[in-house]
Amino acid sequence: MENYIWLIPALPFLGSLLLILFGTRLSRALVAILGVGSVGFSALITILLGLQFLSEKPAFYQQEVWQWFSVAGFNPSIAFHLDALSIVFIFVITFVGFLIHLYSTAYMADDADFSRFFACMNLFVGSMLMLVMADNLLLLYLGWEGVGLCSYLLIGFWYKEPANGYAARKAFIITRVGDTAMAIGLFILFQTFGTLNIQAILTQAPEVWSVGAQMAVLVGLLLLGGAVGKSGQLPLQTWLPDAMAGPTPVSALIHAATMVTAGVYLIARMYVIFELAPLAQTMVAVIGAVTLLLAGFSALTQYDLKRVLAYSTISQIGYMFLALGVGAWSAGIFHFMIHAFFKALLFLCAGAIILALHHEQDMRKMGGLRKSMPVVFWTFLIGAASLAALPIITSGFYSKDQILWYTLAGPNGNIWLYLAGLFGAFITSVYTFRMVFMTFYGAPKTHLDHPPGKLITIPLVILAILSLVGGFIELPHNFAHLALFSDLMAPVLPGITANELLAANEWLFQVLAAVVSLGGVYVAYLFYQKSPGMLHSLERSSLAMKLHRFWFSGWGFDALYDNLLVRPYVFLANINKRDIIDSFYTGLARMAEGFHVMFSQTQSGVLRNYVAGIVVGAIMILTISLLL
Amino acid sequence: MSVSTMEAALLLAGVLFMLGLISVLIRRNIIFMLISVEIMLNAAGLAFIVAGSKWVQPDGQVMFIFILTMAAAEVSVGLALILQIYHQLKTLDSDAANFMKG
Amino acid sequence: MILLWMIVILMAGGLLAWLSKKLHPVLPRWIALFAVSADFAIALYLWLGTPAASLGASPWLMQMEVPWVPQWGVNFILALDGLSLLMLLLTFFIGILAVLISWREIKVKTGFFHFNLLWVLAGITGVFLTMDLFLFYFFWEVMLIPMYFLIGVWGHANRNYAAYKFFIFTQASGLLMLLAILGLYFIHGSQTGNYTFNYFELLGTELAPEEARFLMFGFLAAFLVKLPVVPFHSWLPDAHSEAPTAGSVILAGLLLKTGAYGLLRFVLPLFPTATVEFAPWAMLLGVVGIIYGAILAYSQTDLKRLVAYTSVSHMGFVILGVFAFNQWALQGVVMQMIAHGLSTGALFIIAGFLYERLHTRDIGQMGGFWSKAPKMGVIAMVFVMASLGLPGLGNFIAEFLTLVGSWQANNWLTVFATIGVVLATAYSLRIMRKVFYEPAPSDHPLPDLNAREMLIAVPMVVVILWLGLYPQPILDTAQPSINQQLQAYQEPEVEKEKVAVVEVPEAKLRIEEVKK
Amino acid sequence: MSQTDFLHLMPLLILTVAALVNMLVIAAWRNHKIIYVITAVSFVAAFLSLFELRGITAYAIDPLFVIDGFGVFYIGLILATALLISMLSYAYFEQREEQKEEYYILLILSTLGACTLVISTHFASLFLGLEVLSVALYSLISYLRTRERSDEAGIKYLILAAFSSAFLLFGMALVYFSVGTMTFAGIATAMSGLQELPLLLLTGFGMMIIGIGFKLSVVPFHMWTPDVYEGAPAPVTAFIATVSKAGVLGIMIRFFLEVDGFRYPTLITIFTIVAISSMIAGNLLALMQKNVKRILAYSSISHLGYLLVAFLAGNQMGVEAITFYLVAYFITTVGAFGVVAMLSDKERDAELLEDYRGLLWRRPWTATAFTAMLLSLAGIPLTAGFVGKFYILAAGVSTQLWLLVAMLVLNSVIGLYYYIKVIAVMFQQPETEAETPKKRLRPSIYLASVGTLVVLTLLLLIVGVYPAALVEIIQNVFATAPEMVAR
Repeated sequence: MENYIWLIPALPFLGSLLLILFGTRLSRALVAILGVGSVGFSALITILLGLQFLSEKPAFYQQEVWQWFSVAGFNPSIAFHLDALSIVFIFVITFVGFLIHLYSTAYMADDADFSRFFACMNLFVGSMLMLVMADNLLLLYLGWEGVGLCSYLLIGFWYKEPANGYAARKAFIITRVGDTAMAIGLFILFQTFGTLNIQAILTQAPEVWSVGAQMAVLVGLLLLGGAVGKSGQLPLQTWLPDAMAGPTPVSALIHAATMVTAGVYLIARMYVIFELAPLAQTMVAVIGAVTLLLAGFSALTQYDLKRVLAYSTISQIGYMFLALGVGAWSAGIFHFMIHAFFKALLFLCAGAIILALHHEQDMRKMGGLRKSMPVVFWTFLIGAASLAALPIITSGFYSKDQILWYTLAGPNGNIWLYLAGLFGAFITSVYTFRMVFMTFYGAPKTHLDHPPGKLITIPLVILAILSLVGGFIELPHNFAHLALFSDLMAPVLPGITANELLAANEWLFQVLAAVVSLGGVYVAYLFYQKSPGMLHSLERSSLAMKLHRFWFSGWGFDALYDNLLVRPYVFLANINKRDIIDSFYTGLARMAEGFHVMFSQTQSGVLRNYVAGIVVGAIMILTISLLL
Repeated sequence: MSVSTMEAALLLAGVLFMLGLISVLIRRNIIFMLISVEIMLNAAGLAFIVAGSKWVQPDGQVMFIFILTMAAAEVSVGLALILQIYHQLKTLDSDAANFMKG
Repeated sequence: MILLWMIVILMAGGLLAWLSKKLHPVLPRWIALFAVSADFAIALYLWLGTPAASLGASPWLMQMEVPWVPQWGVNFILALDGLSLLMLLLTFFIGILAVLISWREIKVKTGFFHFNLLWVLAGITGVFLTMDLFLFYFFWEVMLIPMYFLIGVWGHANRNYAAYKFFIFTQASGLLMLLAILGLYFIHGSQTGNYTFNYFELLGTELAPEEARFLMFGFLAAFLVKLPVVPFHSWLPDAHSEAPTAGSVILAGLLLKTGAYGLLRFVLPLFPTATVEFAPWAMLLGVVGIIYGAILAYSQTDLKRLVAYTSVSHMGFVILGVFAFNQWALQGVVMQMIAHGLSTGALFIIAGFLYERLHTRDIGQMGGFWSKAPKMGVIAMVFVMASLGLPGLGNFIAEFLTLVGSWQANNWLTVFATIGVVLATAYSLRIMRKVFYEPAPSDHPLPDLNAREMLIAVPMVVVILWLGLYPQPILDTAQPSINQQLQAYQEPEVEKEKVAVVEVPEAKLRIEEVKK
Repeated sequence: MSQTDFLHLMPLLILTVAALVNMLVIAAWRNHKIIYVITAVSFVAAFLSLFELRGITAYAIDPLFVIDGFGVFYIGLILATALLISMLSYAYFEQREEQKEEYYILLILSTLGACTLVISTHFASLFLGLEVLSVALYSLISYLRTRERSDEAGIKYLILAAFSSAFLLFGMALVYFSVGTMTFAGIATAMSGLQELPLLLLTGFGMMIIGIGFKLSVVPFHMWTPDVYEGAPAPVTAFIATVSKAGVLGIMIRFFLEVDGFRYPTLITIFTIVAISSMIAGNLLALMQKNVKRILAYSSISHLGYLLVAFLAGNQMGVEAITFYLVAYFITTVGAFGVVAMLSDKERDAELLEDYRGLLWRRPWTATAFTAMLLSLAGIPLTAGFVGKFYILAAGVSTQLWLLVAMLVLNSVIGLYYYIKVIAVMFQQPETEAETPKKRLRPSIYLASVGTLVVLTLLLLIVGVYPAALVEIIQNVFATAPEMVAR
């Protein structure tokens, strides 16, 4: 089986290649088959491989396809390294990806650029797989940039609309900023270890660097820079909300389930570096915490369904960062998986709604959809519950609870981080159910046509089930102790032990978390369902308005960057359009012409002046010959 | 003759030369310019004679003869040209002949 | 001998093309195409015929030497090593494309056009092959005049100005190089009593630091202007934007490379000490170029001008890498030369296609072409991505290697260079947006690429992908010559003996073969 | 004079005879063609007679002449040039109504003057040669009497030339006065004695330089050049630009090397200043010039500046460089003016840039030839001009004349501009489809001119691509001129 590893990324690539070459000439059905099939097959292979992995329990599978290049000891190859971590990612990518592709066949059914869409989607899946399967950082970087490109292509999919193009460019450029940091990190790594092979680095790093070594910290921070860029964390998060300009399946796949978690993967992958660089790791945690709060607040204020989800994505990834930051590695990955399920679910539901309301995304214009589209309602509700981490029944609870728990009780746990996480959880459930109530309850505001078909609902159901039960593979030990996932991760990522005296009364904190999330739901119910009047009275207060505007604009980061970087750059570029340096040379030319005019005055054509000229020359020469 | 008189004679030639030179500079009438150039040439001739007599050689006078002949030839061509110029410009003012400049 | 043939074929082809115009209007095109293809075949044969392994200690594949002006010690020396071979492959590949592009674009004086085209190529071939400094300068100039005509006769509206500028800049710098060459010649002559322009012998010259510095600047002048490096770049945008497509392609794809080649071949090995002390400044220039070019590119509205400035930016990497003095950087530089040649060339070709259809180069007039010309869109996308250094395409390998190398030499400058990549993203995406995405102010009919144009574009895409995914053959070919250039920086003494003593007898030996 | 003397002076004698014969024939019966043929034949004969003197070591005809390799080479150069010019003249004068025949007599005479110059070793012969050359030139310049520009040029040249030769003569007189001999060798010996030059002698040299400088049209004695070039008939212009300068330059080199002028910083300084200012002034004056003949005039000024660089190098390489450069420059200049002459019509010479607009489209081959000439003037490879410039640069670098060399480079860059400007004009596509060329004489007339142009272009390329042969010849020449190899 492990000889077919290369097929996993190869199939989507092949699919997209075929679609690029012949897409325009193929029938939609064929395009759909190619697009969905390629991903489907790699999902299949992944599952088989995963089963084999579970049964054999090897440390990892390794396959080199070919040597990429080799210069003076720098020889990265196109090679894949599969261990538990990457398998989880591959599974999520291919499987969720497959579902989303399936969904898209219906969602994009009447789009002119059907084939282009699937070409890009496949390309994306392929690059994402490259990213998580790469055995060296350069190949990882290839996937890393590849997904960047695809998100650019897909966000700007409806390119006729300038706003979309803007969002697309924004996404690409901002992530590129992060990538630059990462690239520099790679340079340092290469300089230090003479290779970019991940395993080699992980093994050598502890020997070369002591804990807290300056270089290690530097590298850690640089890698973090890359991660932050891709995962839409502070301070490079601004692109993600705009990224919703793309078709909804794209948002689901790229900006919820997979790509944005690349940062999480990178950090988890290079965990050794971060353990050697406590400062960097703390930074991860802090960034996570701060981001999840900021994003949460922004989510509270949004009206665009997808933007709410986008901000919630940011904040959920914040949780993952938090987990990684406090060293709860497997918890972070676990949350990634669960989040992938329910966030994809939520987006797809949103997509269904938007489609039904012919591309209406404003929640204020929605409402009362509970009756009209029950499937979507229930699935969405499940997703929401999981996102809000409603206790016991949802897997979101287990994953998030784990994070919160280790944030407090982990070796480098910290009360403030914990409180941030807790408060974040509260906000999360508030905005989640705000969303639910605004969309599905109350009076219908927009007439909907063509309710979702099978191709749409099936993925929803599957994802709904996953986001309910997916969490049951990892249950707190004081509660039907079950640790399949962390056991799976154990060989790859270091485990974590809770501080004893807290561990005694862990249940207390679980209850607390449960209460908080339920409380959030209640608040949402209060404001958006029971007595909206309170909300309005609140909104009228000037402070609230200001805050609202501030949060609505995502804490004004966009404006900040615009005025700080973009505008000055464009201004600089435009004033120098004619290239100042050129004028220097033209100046020289003018000077020469000036001299010409001057000299040609002497050629007056008058004989006596010529004679005079000679006389002057004579005097000159004679004086020289007499004086010298 | 003593050297000092040689110097004096040479000085005379020099003065003559300068006179010619200046009058070429200030005269506008082409004929006069031609004449002044001749003066300069004769000054040079005189200088040759002086030099020749200084070294008691005939060469100086030989050169003078050369100069005279050459001057004659030059003047003849020159006058011919001046005629042409006069035909065309109806004047002998050398400053008028400045079609070509720049 | 086969080396000589490569040049002769081009020159003869050129003359033939010129005269054949009388017989039949299309004949010149075919003759030109045939001549270049023939050379390409030869180069390819040489490449495939010599597995990289076979280039062992001595990088020289073959050499020929015949006296030319014995009185001055000028010999007609042609020598081929991996580096030159790669450059030749690039030259002829792009040459073929250039002929194909002009098929419809050039309508007047086709005979004379192809004459110039082929002679430019001949000059470039000579530059890449010759190992005699006089001859080098000779070819260096020979490639300029036809280029001047290409710009000045078949160029766009403002062609005269551009042509002057190009010619005067390159000439001025070239003359400085000539002075340096002469200086080297006399210094070496007075040392050894053997007055010669032979590269291999001049390599051995000991120079006082002062002399070395001045001579190096002489050479640098020519190469930096040609590259171009920022304060001396201002000829390039005009020349590129006013030249006919074929001209721009050759300018961007080949002429700039001669500068880089010169740096590698002459400046590095001839003046080891001087270059080392100059290196930081050179790298600084490179970084300035990268960023300055990117900024200018961002603000341009003339498509070809925009692309021109992008090559200013990309050439910054070349000088950055050259003066890092290590394998990674130099390999990166070689890759950059090739990859940039292709990607920028391709962008110019696309600009040409658009110009043929719309008769404007102003991107303000364009837009929304994705829907009208998807093929063109895809191809443009590939090369735009290449120019912003997307992994998987040739330029990425080039830039990454260069940066890895330059990082070893100088951290901060490398950081700034890397930032330049972000700016590259900005201007590259601007191309896509203006030309293919945002709707156009006015609606033009825009036929998609036809068969001939696909025939031009597709190979380039294939090659750039190949370079990105499996560049090893290139790297292997370049390796020995790069070691050669670098020896001065590892153990100077050995290098001198090696080149001056070992290489030359071998050269003689080769000639014996040639004679037989 | 012994018979061997006659043998050695054969070329000059042939010319003299030719001039007389022409006169008689004209007296008998005017016919352009016959005169033309006689002239051509006599030039060829004179040239061939030089082969008798090949590889000769200095043969002195005391005190006036010495016939050595150097002299022979220069005479050869002059004769060849004169021949080519006469070739070009035929068509040019054929279409004009003036009496054409005397032109050839004058041509021969001034050539004779130039030849006399380069072999003379005595002030007398120097003066004689110079004046024979000039007096003939006066009338050549103003040969087309009906054009007032021609007369204006003539009178200007006459006055100024006479003026400058007065300086020359006075200078000679002073030198003679202070050293007591007029033979170069004598002067040399006299001077080698004294370390510091006496004032009179220096003044004398200074004035001689003025006289020579005028003929060479170097700054500040250059002002006549553009006007005379413009006014004179194109072939005559070619003659002034080449033959007369070759003669003067030849005698200058001879004299200077003989007396070893390079020992005296004063003279070096003067020449350096003159060289630099000629280069700069010449190029800047030509920069925006609209009249091709004037452009060529100014460019000739700067080219003389280049030559002086090599001259100042003062070693054998320098002299070789000068000689080589002269050959290249003559080929080029004659070619250029040949083209001008070809394109000229009855009324006026084709001298305005406008006359050349779109030439490539009207007369591709002429345009190509002219382009080649201009490129050679600009010193671009594949042409003789490049090798010449290279040679001069080499000479300059070999003696570390960095200032001069730098100036040379700078100026050849400036120079590029106006040469290219002419080319650019020729290559401009005419907006209106090429108007029908003006009525011309029957093609057979142009046979000579076309042939000459072809020959010149080929020469240009051959010398440019394979200079070895010419270099060899020149080096041999100086091998047989002992006193030159002194340094």
